[in-house]
Amino acid sequence: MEIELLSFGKIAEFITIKKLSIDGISDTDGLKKYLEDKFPQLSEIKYKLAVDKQIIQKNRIITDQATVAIMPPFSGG
Amino acid sequence: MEIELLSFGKIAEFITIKKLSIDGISDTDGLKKYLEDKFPQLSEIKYKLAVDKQIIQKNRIITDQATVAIMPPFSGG
Amino acid sequence: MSDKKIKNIFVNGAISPSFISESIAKHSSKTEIGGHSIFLGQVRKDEIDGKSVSAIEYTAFEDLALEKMHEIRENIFEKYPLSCMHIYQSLGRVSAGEICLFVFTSSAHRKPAINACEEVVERLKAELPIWGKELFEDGSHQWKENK
Amino acid sequence: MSDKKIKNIFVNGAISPSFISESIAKHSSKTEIGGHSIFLGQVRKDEIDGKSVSAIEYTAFEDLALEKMHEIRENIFEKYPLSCMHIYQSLGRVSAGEICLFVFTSSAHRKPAINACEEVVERLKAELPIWGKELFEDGSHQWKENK
Repeated sequence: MEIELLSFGKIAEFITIKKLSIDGISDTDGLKKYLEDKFPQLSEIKYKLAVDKQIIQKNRIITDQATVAIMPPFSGG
Repeated sequence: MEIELLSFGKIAEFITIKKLSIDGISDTDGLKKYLEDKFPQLSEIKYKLAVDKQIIQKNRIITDQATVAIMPPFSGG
Repeated sequence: MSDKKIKNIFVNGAISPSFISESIAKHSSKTEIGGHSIFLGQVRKDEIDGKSVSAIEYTAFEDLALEKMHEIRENIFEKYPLSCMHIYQSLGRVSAGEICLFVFTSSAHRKPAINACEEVVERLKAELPIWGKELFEDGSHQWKENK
Repeated sequence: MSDKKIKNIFVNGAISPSFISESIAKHSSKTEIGGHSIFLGQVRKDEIDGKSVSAIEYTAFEDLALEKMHEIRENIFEKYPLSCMHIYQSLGRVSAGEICLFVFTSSAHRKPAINACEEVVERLKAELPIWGKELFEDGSHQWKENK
């Protein structure tokens, strides 16, 4: 399946790809493992995913053409 | 003894005198009773005295030439 | 950080928005500040028995109010790590919709500024000998009461 | 009182003191208001390992941030009897000493404005996908962390 990737803050410094073609992954837990393998720096920091603008608190299915945002801790204000 | 009177807020509408010559009164409790007799409206409202810019919480001696402020509840801000 | 001399807090009439923005702008050189908390009191056009408040006229026992404010200022600076604190209260006539009180606190992190600002507003209203006379459109009045 | 449409909160670069005073001035016709509470975030010139922060560059996941802010706004209007609430957050570069956040709440009596303002600031910092990049004078940077 194809997903669109959005990276923010310090994560955007090492995850610069905008698209991902992956097979055998169907949920956010699987995607996290995949991303942490591919980008080892990610496993060293706190981050959250948002799938189609929904912030993920627990594991969730990902469907083809989803937009997944990878977000480090917020620091607005 | 002679005391200077300062009246504020709604109290200034009915106590307009600036000086008081009184005898036989030596403390704020005595002065309050005197003022409430002389100005019956005063006994119907909440007020505080300040003697020489000290707000009075309990009875206190008044000396000649003191300045006594008669203050209704504050409503600044 | 506290000033030993007694500062004046009273201004004649309403506090203008441009005065507030100038106060804010003056803090751009204080680069240790991370948060400002501001409270503004605005005169309400309250309706009481069918009559509207058109303005409040403020009077104060000025000497005593400034001494009390000085004491509050010293307490607040002891209690919170503030960079700055500025307080302005109107005297005289302030029309409905205009600003009559401006409390402005600043600190490196937000919490002290926010907590100090709120505490100053509460103490100022409770402890400063200031009186507001609510003037109605028909020329009558009543004395404001703080809740 | 809440708006159904999603409002923008983002402004490009620093928030100017004159913008703040214009916002305040616009409320003089809302004569049911008795108190305004304002929080301003200012960029601190922090020193870290001998280097000074000269500016913060803000980025956001804008769509999600505006949706989240809309949700917070609705919650706050349900919880407090507010007349108004205005929120502005800078994106892009804001120099040390400049204003990057402006939260402005108004109510008839002071408590709702004060409590709502504080709650909005806390929730905005915790829940909105916004990131600050602290730029040092030597060209290096680090990512800001909220406490």
